[in-house]
Amino acid sequence: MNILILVSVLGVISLFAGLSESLRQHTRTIIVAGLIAITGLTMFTWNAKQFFPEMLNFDKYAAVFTTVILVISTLIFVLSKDQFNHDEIHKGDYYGIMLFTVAGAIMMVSFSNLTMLFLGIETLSVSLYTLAGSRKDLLKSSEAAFKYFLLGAFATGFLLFGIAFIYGATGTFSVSGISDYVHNTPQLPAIFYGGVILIMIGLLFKVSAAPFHFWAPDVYEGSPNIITSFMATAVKVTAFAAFYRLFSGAFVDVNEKWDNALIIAIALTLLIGNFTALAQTGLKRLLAYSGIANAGYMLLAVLALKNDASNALLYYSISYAAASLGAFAVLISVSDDEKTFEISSLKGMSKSNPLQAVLFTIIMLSMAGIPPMAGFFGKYMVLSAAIKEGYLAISLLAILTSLVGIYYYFKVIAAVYSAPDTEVQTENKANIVVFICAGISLVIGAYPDLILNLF
Amino acid sequence: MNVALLIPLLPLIGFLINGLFGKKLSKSLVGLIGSTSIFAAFICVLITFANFISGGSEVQIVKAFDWINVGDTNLAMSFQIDQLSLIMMTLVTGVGFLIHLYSIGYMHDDENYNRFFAYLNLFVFFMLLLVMGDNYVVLFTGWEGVGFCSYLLIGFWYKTPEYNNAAKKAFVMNRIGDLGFILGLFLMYSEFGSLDFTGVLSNTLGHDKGTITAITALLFIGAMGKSAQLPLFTWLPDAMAGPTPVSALIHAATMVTAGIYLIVRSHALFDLAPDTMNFIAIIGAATALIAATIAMVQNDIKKVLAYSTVSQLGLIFIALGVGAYSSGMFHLLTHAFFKALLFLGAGSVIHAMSGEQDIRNMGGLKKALPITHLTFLLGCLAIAGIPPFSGFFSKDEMLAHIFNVNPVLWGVASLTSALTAFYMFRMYFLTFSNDFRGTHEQKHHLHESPSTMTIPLIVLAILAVFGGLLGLPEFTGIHHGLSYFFGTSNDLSSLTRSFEGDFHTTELILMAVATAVAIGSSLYAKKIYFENKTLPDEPKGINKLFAGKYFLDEIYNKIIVKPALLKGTVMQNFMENKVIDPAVNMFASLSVSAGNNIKKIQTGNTGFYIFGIVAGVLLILFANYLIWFR
Amino acid sequence: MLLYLFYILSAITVGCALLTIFSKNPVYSVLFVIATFFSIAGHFILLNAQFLAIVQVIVYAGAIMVLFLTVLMYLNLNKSVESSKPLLIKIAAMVSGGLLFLVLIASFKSGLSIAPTSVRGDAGLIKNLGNTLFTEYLFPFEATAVLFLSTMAGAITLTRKK
Amino acid sequence: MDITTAVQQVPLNNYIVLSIMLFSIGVMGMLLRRNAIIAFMSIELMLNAVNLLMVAFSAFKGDSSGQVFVFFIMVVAAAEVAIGLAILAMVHRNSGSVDINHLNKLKW
Repeated sequence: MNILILVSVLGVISLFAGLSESLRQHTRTIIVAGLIAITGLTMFTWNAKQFFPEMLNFDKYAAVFTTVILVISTLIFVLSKDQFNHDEIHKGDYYGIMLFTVAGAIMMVSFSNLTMLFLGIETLSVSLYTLAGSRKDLLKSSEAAFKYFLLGAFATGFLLFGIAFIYGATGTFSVSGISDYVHNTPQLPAIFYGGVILIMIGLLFKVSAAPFHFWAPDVYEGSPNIITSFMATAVKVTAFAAFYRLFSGAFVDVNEKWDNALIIAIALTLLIGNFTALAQTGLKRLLAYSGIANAGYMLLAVLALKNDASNALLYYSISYAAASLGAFAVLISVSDDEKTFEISSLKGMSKSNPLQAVLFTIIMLSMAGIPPMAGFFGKYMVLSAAIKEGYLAISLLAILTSLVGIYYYFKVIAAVYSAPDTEVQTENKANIVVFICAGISLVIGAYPDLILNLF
Repeated sequence: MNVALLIPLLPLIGFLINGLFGKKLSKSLVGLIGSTSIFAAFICVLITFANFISGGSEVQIVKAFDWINVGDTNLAMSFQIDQLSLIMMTLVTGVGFLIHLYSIGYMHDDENYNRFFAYLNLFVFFMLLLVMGDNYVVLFTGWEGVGFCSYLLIGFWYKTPEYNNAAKKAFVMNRIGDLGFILGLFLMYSEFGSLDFTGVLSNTLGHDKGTITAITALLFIGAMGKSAQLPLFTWLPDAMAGPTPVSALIHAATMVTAGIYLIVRSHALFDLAPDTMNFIAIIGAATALIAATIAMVQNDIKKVLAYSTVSQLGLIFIALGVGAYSSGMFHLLTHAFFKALLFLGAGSVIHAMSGEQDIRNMGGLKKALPITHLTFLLGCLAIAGIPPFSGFFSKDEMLAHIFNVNPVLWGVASLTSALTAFYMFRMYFLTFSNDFRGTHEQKHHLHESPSTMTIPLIVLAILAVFGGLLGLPEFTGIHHGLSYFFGTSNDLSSLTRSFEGDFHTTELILMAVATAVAIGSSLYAKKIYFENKTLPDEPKGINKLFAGKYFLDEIYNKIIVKPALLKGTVMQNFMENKVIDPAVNMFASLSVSAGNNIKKIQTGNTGFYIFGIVAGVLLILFANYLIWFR
Repeated sequence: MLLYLFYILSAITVGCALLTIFSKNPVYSVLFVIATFFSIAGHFILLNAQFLAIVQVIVYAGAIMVLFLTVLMYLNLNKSVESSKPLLIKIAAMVSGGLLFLVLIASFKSGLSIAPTSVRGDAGLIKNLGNTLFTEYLFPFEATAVLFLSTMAGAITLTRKK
Repeated sequence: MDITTAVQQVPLNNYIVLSIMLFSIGVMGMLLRRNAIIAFMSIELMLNAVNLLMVAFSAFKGDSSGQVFVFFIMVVAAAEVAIGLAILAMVHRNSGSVDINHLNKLKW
């Protein structure tokens, strides 16, 4: 709760700092420093006094995911140097809106009432609609914002319709109230189940699971690189944390009523995400589809939530976010927002920038799930959680499609190590973010307990 | 700190130094760091070995750190030091060091010298993880790691697209194998609740037989991919696109034996699954024979050796299939010696010939490359199974065991041995004897390789000659070194199968037959390629083989050589080019075309997306409606 | 008597909603949607939710739809320039909408027969509503500030020309 | 006639059916029309269906939190429309059209 206020205040500060030209240059530094301080505060004060526990319950789960989101956001702010130079006057506004997105994300991971879930989702989404369109001079950015908005608002309708039915059945919006109702009612009415399914549809849209994934590739590709990296990492992790929190908090006891629907979605997500990624030539779009595919694996953790798969979800989220953010950091370092960056343009990176090539390889290996990188254990844990719960067929499909996944990640690695078309100058530099992300992928792969013992 | 922990650490350090700072270091320093790290690891292995023996040969588990420790999932990064892993560690570091040493000379002119050594060190690190791990996850980590390094090293000279295709093929085929392996592991986990060697292999009682068969079959599919067995073998010959030391280290001596190691390590499971064992023996026999026939019609010096490797691995798999694990391990060792020797010798030849690999353009290299020639000859004698060289002992031990179980398989294996002797000497004579057939410049350029390259050849030659002493046959009265060594362990003593009753006479007869066949084949090869100077590129080459005047030649020709040559051509054309490669390519292209089709639903048209979402909602609601209100 | 009122209002609601989506001219659509919102406000009064009925008129019919109209005029979209979709797609759209209706009704069919447990008609009175909003729901009420701030900044940045 | 009986005169089922109908009309509008403004209005129809359902449940449960939620939905709808129309204006400036099918540069 304090964290939420601090992040929002930081956003307001950023809005005002953007007004003055001299302060504008330092806004980013102020924000990074502020976010680091807030992250530290999160870690030390997570069990402080709660003010509205029936609205926001800042428990351990919330604290851990808030920390993850704050760390990712900090890294993205580090990365965002020179990213809003096209619209100098509104720099402060964009930073501020990004911070409001983070505030929405914090609401989503710590809610204990559907009202806060809804407001969190909307704060996050409405801010993202703006950010997706922040390259006003580029048609593709406008197109991305437009598609995101139209489809996002449409999906919100389904989410709300579901919430209305849940309310009609239970008479409450509180997660624990719904849980109590489920416990105490022998014969749940059909409107309850229908409500669960509709809520699930709304959330599946937010996590970009098929068949509600259509917005993701287009929005990811059209948005400015820095915003895409934000959507692919922090926002995706948030959406999953919220999904898991709601379903494990309220609907865990009726999971046999909704797991079939989820299995359909996971199967479609895995197939569409992985196979379409195979056919991509643009790096950003490949990462978008890989994000969809990864959503499929993360949904396995939601599927297995009966046996507390929050560990697996957290681990997967961190490993995926690190790898994805690292990949986007590399993308940002080699391309701008205007042109589509082809995978073949990576050729010769091992010559022109060997250091970055190596780090990028580590990141891609982690994405592909090659041990001992973090990605392998992420997949291992969600799969073993799902298998333990008896979801064998879908786990088998996940293993099969992950092999397809390895193919396209290796395509990227192969491009990195191919001979350049022209002679290039060698330089050894990599963004600090690439370093950190590759480091995380390696370290938590070699020592997963760092993450796993958090809960 | 336990010395054993240093063993994988040292190559890793070498990799880090060469990988991070290699650009700034001089070439000699890079080579020195790369080789020294492996040599130091080798010394550590020897120390561990000595400690192990003096410590009463007790299995040690050396834990580096806890990997995952959550709830009931416990995984440690820990190493198992026992007879089996020690042998593999000695092999990996010992042969690995020699090949590193060799690479200093061989790769000297390459601009990516440091990258090469970094990859090679990384490979050794992962290979050590593979053989040292005390659970299947560490093993799998090494397994994937060596695969990745192999992929990098095959495509090392990445400028030619063909090389990248080879790397891609190796990649796809290994994925198919890995799929089997992963599925096997998950099945194992759900059956045993553990992936530790002790947790799985000591609790084999009371499990469903079908499940065990399924697990072992899946593990064997993994082994098929890594150890290049039918039908997943075609990547190995293509992998010869990489530098020769890589072929020697990865594709002959160490990585391709990982599948064998996996099966020997899991023998407690495989013993319970006779169906899988039969399957392994049959696949091994088919691979051995087919690869040997294909090797007979190859003209690329490295391709001959590659198919020979596939064929020898097939022989080992037959032995594993009949339960003769320790004989398989014995042959794995001797094979590593002489095949590494042959590859390095071939590398020396290629080096001298300025990159030429076609044996039809060689000949008469005896004088120009005396050391290479001599060591290569010893290698040929060893692989052909001519006494008293190492290959003779290991191969005959396997053959005896195979005969004891199934004479038909023995027939196949013996035929393979005969063919082996033939094609090896064909290659030998075409390369080293008669007159030089290359261009004038090549002739002018011929030279013996530098000492960093010849010393490893000599050391390996010594090993190839005397390696057989590790396992002299039973009737000599001398303890079989390897069996005795395995016998000192409770878990591994069952690796050794002893013969029932009095088998010595049979064994002697078999030995005599095998020796006669090997010598006969070698002499026949000599006759054709040395005395008659037949060249394989002549269009009617096969017909010219009939020039032999003697009756025995005629029979030999009609029964063995001609059908084998024909079969080799047919096999290569049919199996490789028409069946296996297209099938593998089909997997890849089918997936890509599936992707190309699926991506069309992403039309870019928002109206269509809304339709898609509504269809999804209808699908999910409808599915649920059917489920609830049935 | 109230039941008849409900049916009349429902007919207006559904009719105006249909006219909204079928009108060729966007301006007519806006007018019909305003009529729909008014009829929904009528439903609210039937349910004794006077406060929401007022807010519905003020926010939806007053603010939101005026915004729509402004943008329509500003972008000069008041003519029916929209090229119509192919007939097949139109049919598909109708069928999908109809199917959705049927599937939703079918899904909630058994829920429809459940009688309400405790009816207390005064839930919508301003007194009760205010009590809930400013005690239990105070925090979300404050949290909407973040949403609005973000929206305001976003709308200004997006529409402002360089 | 007190308020409670007055509210009860219309069965809850009627509201549920009406609400589903309105929601489906909103979805149908999204599917039918290519004009983005009308698509936005369809979304508003869907949200109003939710509002109606929520208020009906709230009245029949005698619980005012449902109506507070409707209040939040209205707040959010206003915010969404503001952003949506801003995006629409931007798209119109960049492409000169508000036809949702004209924007298909990003695909595959």
